[in-house]
Amino acid sequence: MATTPTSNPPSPPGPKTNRIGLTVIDYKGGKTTLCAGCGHNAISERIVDAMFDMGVQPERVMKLSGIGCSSKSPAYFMNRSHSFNSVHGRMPSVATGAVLANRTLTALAVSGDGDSVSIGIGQFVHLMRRNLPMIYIIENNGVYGLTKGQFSATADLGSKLKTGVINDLPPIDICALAIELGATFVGRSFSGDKKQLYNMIKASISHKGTVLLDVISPCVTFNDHEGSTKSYKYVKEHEEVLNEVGFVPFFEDISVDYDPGTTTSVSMHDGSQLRLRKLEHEYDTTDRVGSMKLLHDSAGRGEVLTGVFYVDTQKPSFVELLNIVDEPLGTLPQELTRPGREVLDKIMQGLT
Amino acid sequence: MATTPTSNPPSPPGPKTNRIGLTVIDYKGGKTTLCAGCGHNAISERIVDAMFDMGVQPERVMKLSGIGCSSKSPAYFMNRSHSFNSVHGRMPSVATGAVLANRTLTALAVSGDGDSVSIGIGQFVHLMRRNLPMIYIIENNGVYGLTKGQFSATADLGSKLKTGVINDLPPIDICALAIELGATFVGRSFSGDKKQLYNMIKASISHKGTVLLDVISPCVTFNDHEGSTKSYKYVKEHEEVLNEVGFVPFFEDISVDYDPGTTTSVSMHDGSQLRLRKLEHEYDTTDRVGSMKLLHDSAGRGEVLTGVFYVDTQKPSFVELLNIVDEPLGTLPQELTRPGREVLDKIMQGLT
Amino acid sequence: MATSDVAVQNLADRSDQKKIVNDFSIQVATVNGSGSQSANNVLLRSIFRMGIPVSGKNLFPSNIAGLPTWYTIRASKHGYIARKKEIDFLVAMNAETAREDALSLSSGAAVVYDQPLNLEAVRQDLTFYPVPFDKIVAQVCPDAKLRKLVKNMIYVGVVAQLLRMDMARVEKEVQKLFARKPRALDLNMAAIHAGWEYAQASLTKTDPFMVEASNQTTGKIIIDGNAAIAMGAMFAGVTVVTWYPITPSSSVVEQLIDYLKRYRVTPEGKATFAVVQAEDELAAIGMVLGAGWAGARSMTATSGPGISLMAEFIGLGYYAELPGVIVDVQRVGPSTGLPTRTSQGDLLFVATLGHGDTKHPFLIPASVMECFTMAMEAFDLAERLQSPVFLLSDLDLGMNNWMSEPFEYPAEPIDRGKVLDAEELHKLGSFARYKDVDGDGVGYRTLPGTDHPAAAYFTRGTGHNEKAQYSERPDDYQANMQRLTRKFEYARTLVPGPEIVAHGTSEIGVIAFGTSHFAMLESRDQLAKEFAIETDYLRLRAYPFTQQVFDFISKHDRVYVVEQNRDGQMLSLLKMELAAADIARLRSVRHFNGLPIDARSITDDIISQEGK
Amino acid sequence: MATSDVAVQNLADRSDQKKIVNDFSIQVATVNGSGSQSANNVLLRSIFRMGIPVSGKNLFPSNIAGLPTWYTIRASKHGYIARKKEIDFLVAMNAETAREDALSLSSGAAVVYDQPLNLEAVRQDLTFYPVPFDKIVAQVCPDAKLRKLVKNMIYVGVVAQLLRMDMARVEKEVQKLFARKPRALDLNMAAIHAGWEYAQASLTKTDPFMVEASNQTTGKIIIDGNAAIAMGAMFAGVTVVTWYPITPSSSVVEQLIDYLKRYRVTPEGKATFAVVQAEDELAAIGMVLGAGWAGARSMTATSGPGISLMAEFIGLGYYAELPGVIVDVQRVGPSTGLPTRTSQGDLLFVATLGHGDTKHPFLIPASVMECFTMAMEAFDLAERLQSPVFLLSDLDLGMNNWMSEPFEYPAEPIDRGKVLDAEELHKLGSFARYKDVDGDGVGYRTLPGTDHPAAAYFTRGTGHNEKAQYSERPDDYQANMQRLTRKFEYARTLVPGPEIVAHGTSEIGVIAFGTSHFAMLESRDQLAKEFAIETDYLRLRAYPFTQQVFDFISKHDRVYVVEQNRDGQMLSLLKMELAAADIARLRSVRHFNGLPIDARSITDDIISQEGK
Ligand SMILES: Cc1ncc(C[n+]2csc(CCOP(=O)(O)OP(=O)(O)O)c2C)c(N)n1
Ligand SMILES: Cc1ncc(C[n+]2csc(CCOP(=O)(O)OP(=O)(O)O)c2C)c(N)n1
Ligand code: SF4
Ligand code: SF4
Ligand SMILES: [Mg+2]
Ligand SMILES: [Mg+2]
Repeated sequence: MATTPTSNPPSPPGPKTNRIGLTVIDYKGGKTTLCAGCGHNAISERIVDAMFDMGVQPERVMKLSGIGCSSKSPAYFMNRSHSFNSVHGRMPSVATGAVLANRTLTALAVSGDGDSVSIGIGQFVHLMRRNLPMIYIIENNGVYGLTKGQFSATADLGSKLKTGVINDLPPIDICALAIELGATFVGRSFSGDKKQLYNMIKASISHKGTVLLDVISPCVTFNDHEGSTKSYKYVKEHEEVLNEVGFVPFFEDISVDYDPGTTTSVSMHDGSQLRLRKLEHEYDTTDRVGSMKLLHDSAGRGEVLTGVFYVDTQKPSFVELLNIVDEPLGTLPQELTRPGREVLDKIMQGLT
Repeated sequence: MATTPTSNPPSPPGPKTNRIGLTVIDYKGGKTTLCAGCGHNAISERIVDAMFDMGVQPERVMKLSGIGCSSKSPAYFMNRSHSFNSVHGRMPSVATGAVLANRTLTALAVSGDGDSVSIGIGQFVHLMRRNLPMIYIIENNGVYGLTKGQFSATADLGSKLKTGVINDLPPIDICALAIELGATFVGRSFSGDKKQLYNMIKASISHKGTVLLDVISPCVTFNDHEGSTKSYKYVKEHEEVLNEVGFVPFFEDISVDYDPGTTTSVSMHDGSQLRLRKLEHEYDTTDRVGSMKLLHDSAGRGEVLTGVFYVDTQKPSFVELLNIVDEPLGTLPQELTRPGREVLDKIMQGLT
Repeated sequence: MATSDVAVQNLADRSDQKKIVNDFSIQVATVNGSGSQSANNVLLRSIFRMGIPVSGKNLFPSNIAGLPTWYTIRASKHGYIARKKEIDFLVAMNAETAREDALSLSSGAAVVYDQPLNLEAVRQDLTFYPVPFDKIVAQVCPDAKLRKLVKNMIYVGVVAQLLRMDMARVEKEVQKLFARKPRALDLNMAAIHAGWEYAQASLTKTDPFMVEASNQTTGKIIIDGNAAIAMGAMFAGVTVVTWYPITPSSSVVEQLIDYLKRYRVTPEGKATFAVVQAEDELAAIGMVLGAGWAGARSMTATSGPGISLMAEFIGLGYYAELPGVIVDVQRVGPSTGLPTRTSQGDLLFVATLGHGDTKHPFLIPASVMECFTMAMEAFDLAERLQSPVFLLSDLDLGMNNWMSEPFEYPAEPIDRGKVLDAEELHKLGSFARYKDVDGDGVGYRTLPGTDHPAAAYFTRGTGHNEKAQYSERPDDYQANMQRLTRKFEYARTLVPGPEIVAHGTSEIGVIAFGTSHFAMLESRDQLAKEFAIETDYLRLRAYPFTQQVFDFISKHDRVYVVEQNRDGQMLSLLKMELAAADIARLRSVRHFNGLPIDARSITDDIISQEGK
Repeated sequence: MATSDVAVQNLADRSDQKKIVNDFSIQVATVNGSGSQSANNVLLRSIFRMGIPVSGKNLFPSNIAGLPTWYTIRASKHGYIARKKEIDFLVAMNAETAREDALSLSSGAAVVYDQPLNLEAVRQDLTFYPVPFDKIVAQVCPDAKLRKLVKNMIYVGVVAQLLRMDMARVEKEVQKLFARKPRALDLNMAAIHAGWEYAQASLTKTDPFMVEASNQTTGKIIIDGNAAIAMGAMFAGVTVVTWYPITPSSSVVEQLIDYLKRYRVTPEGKATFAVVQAEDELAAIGMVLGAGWAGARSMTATSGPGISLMAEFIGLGYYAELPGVIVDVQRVGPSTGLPTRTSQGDLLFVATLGHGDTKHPFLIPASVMECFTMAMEAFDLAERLQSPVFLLSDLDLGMNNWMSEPFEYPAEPIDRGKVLDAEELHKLGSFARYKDVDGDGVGYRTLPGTDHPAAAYFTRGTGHNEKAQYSERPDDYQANMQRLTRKFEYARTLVPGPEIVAHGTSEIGVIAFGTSHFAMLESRDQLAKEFAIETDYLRLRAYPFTQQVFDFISKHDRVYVVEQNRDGQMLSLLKMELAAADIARLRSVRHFNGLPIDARSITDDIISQEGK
């Protein structure tokens, strides 16, 4: 074997690696089966970016989801992380068990508004109360995408379905609810706001309690909710041709970029306007009651407020409350999980 | 037969009757099987008083409940009303069906904090959103009485069970939640505050949407939560004798009477203090965001605010939204529910 | 992915062709979300209107757009409308699956395909018709965005021409479809014509498959099972409908909403119904039972996962004796399974749904006609029995189009069971809710709001005596449970009996139900023709089983129970009830790969069990 | 309310008395919440410590305070510890039920009662012992508030004296009970003495029942089944426990928390476990499966209603192949039913829980010893099978005190099944989660966090291939389902086999399981002694059935399947699997009134079916 000493050769211009030496490919998932232009795909991309840039080892992440288009998306990012696509509306409990079994991993949950807010609101509420350490992303499109567009409990009052059905029930404000219930990192973003969403996910990774991110994520196929002003332009112009729901036009991703403290309007694929207001940099994220009031007020004005609304780094997480050992419970050795013979003897003594 | 004409004889001093000629006996239920001194019994009595005094015909009321000591209580008032004691945590859905089947009746639901806020929070949330016309009383004792005293999701942070277990999760504020979600008549009272509770129920009867009453109702058997200052006096003095949970001491009902705008402390059976603050008469019950802030602020101060917090008489109820006929759907005649032969013919035509 | 469960075929010499008329299957392979449904419908309906019995089956993926989908149309002059294993005529529009689609065809099949796919290289024993779809569509559709959609109509034209279909008929169907959308009509019509013309000009027909006008479908309708159930529910007088969306049941309620809005609104514009999209299936069934208790004819529609979630409430319904109709459009489980594939896999679970000793009746429609009639029967049954009653359809029946005789207006008035009103109470003085007055196990009930001081009773899932009073007495509990058993025996006399075709001479019986029916019919013909095996046939229509079922079984040496699940669930239900001597006669035929069962699978299985 | 299921007795002449030693049952009739439990425990333990086999059964209402409760102690020198139908010695403390309690006694029974009740007027054929409890208690307990409670200890003294028990023994038990509460000890001791002295001074024993010291319980322990399961779970190394309170299972977890806190905390004070009180049973089982997936030994405990709510998740567990242990302490259903009464009514439902084709193994402990051992076995099984495994106990076993040999420390190490770690993966290079490498239907799994790039796989309830990739292919689906069937067959070889007592000569076999066991043993003796019918006995311990079960059945002409439910659920499960010839041998004995089954009921039923 040649042992010629060499100076460090200039590394060949390979793909960019992160601090743990992985390339972005190592964070990719399978090919998406969601509709082209679906907001969920953009969110998957931001997750990949944030995880890659933060140098999180994919094997140290577990992905959790319920059922829905959104809940499928863990199949489309980070193939090197274990993933559990569970049942509809009950992912929070699965996540709770998984985190308790291995508190050393980063739990990343992806769910939909139907999955978490309609059928799943019960488990959602109790998860928030517990402050389980995990990142919980709700890909919020106001409809059940996977079952072809019925309203979810986050649909705006007055939204209209293709079938003409109008939503006459008030939407649930996930963020206000999460803060009310005790979540310790609560924010809202938009699938098209690459920078904000990316930064929010990055910030989430190091938080020690429940991170709840409500990400507005348009369903390009079924979202013809009449928003503030306009109707679904594309459909309007071609409505006669769109003879069946089975046709899914191909959409480009929507994206926005705007400054904190300002409001911007985004044209959705349906031609409606989404009014986003980004919080000021100097907003006080530790004022629980204040943040809720802000959310209520802005909802009253018809604005979708984005940003991180509330952060509490002091409140103990659920695993801290349970005072469990630092190692994963799931792989503790028998020496630690089966008490010795003397313990059984002692108990038996007490029973005679 | 003697036919001697007589002037109207002075009616014999019979029991008092209400405007529809019934006596209070007509509003009674079966003998309670709850513990003596249980707050739930006092609430049953207030329901009887209010229904009697308002002259509601008992046959025009339907009682609904889930499972728990509280949920049993419909058996102990108004025997002349139909009643449905359903399954644990899912009464709201049963009530929804029943109200839709017969919108002309007064639906009176009684549930517990475990039934509605632990297992039942999912259905609770969606019921509030719908503004279904019904009176929904939560007999709130912070524990599961019927299964012997485990914490519910309304247990106060730091409460302690007889077994020594301490509650380390934050309580859910039912009233704040109900207002957040869209309930249109939200109040809190205390089982021992006869006057306030009686008046609140009376007011509820004529409301056209969801009335949510969170009634603090001490569980005398399992409520040894250490409140603000003192511990369970009686137990303290005799603790050595109380050798088993199976013993249920007989308690007197607790009652209070205090003025609007003031705060009062009530000694609970466990010796702890419950600080109640009654809203001023002139409080604005139509300010949604304000009422939530008030609740959050007072909870922050460790006070239990009582009174009616929020009333909205404008919001359409669920039956109004559904635009159903005025008569009970359940008993519509076949002429109205089975379309004629010509309709079938027409549909068949369209399918050939 | 395989388009069918036929293994990829080896090459074989093309056999000499003769004309095969009105007896073949067409498969269109495409991706979902591409808008091919209208095109396939036009094809299906055109053949149907030409008088040939047809069936259409959509094999679609569990997502919204971009994944492989297959639509199969079977034309059969014999009237066979079950799935046929072999595809005779393929329209290969999906690049991703085209190769495998072509490879799994039988020798001699025809393939229309998108020219760039170069499919003809794959095999030599097929007839290939390359079509430059993109070129043709560009000519008829100037708007590039719409081309993907319009492309589909081009293959309609090509296929119509190749099969020698009646173009006027095709045009009529297109006109019907786009009656209210003139621009779409023009565009689609142009596309069909372009396809037709291309085929006429550039393709030489060498395959044997042809459509010739007939008169076998005169007066018939086409409808899917879910719509038929919806119609039945409306004519049953349903008043409270609750649901939570789930494939393949969603369209039951979506279609029902349509019907109700159209035909169940009073002149004053008020609805004589309430439909609630519930927050989940627990809530949906809770509402159904609450409504049933308070007097409504109430129903929900769901599929497997929803049934699982309803278990606790259904147990309450059984024990507290509450009417309600649950439509279960079965899909492949366990768990989420294959949500867009068909199955008869919930039978056993539904029959005993809920902890403790429970038993529930269910009806099993085999046709869209029965979807209609049994939906009505289910409501009567639920109220007569004061108990939840299930209607077990499946994805194949529910979401596919089936031809049928037109439905008939119900001959009998609605039967609301034993309900006492104030007047009757006045005569009786009092009543005991759970007293078995008539010996059939069914007590009399009153509805909330009944204006009589003795009307009220307390409904509960806990132990109770005849007077509906709380009771933990062993004798009360036992007597009540025994009465419920009596009631189930009574149900046996009320549910629809089986349909029996028996020559009385055969020693072999076959039992099938639901959508296995049509494959069973065809298989019986195969058995008779190909193997000279005559069979008697009993089609189950309900659980509990009626006496005829027991009689049929005991009259045959061997009885094959054919079903679409892995564990032989109907067989299990039969074994639970039958005497051992009769159990000895039972054999099992099971099909459980998510595709609708086909005659050949049954025939092969029976033949192998018969040792032939 | 009836204290037992014996009909109210007609008067009969008191038969001549002789001494009846160590063979009778005592019943204490009181109201719940009155604190009689300690008193009854002292009685039970004193007799037990005197060396006589005992069993105690608490028949309590579903509320917290004020309703009738009966506690029955059976002393049996024959070792019979099942419920006995007849009560020999009644302590009537409850005014509300006293009359009926006395009326349902057999002639010759003894009754201690609260003097003001004037019970002696009711019948002439009983021995009555009036006791002025209020007067006596006033003397020993100055604090009026405590008298209701202390009163109970007075009857302990009275009964102990009348039965001629060893007072020193009684005193020792009281001392044990109140070891850390000196004031309570003094008070209770005084009460017992007062009772004893009153009896000695004022009552003349005329009944035949007596306790005499023996040596039949040496070395034995007393414990309830729920605590035994808790102990088994702890020694099984459980790490994640979730629950939602429900009678009669709550104490499984409450006791487990106690044990874990005591014996499963590291020297640093950290817990090697997590216990979560979930928001309901859906969440509880979701947590169990999530934890099992991520590597924990996880469990939950519930009863019927909880099982119903878990249906969807259990189906996921079956299909996505997730380990988890579910303890079902069965109570009377359907629905809420009789929540404080016992039943074996969830068998069939559990066996096929979840929509679609599902099958779940369950273990059935018959004793507290098996509660301990089977809890451990359940965890090994769940991980070896990668599937939910049920432990089916019941209220009778779980909440009552049973004597037992002391439990033995597990001989085998924990078996965590097929899990690949990073090192093994490194050797293998890759793995396919659902590949049947070993032919037993069980694939290899990896845990999240395994430090290898090929470790991850995607867990889902939807169709998948061997590599855990999403698949809707008919062949993938079918192959996977067939593998799951193979796995269930493999389970058959792993579950505990039956316990068989066979002389090999009898033509009659009996099959029982769980808490029916002790009544069955006693009934076999009755059959043998009273009717000269010898029986062979097979005690089922698990589902799926092992080969021994089939063999046993085919070796007997008639096999009685004894169970505590209405519908013969175990019979149904057997029928599903047995050949017809063997099914013909089966007979059914069912007991379902909420009381624990007793020997006499079985014997009578068998005798009548035997036509004797
Ligand atoms: C118990 C159950 N009920 C219903 C369904 C059908 N289902 C699948 S996804 C879905 C809704 C998904 O909506 P959402 O969570 O908003 O996801 P999206 O598709 O909009 O991203 C429903 C109702 C199911 N899978 N399970
Ligand atoms: C599905 C189900 N799980 C558990 C139970 C057991 N259970 C009965 S009542 C109850 C809690 C009741 O608490 P709450 O509603 O607060 O009523 P309270 O008794 O305190 O008035 C529980 C857990 C049940 N009946 N059903
Ligand atoms: S249907 Fe809507 S939510 Fe689902 S993938 Fe398509 S765009 Fe996304
Ligand atoms: S246990 Fe508590 S809640 Fe239940 S009846 Fe007794 S005091 Fe009331
Ligand atoms: Mg959505
Ligand atoms: Mg409570």
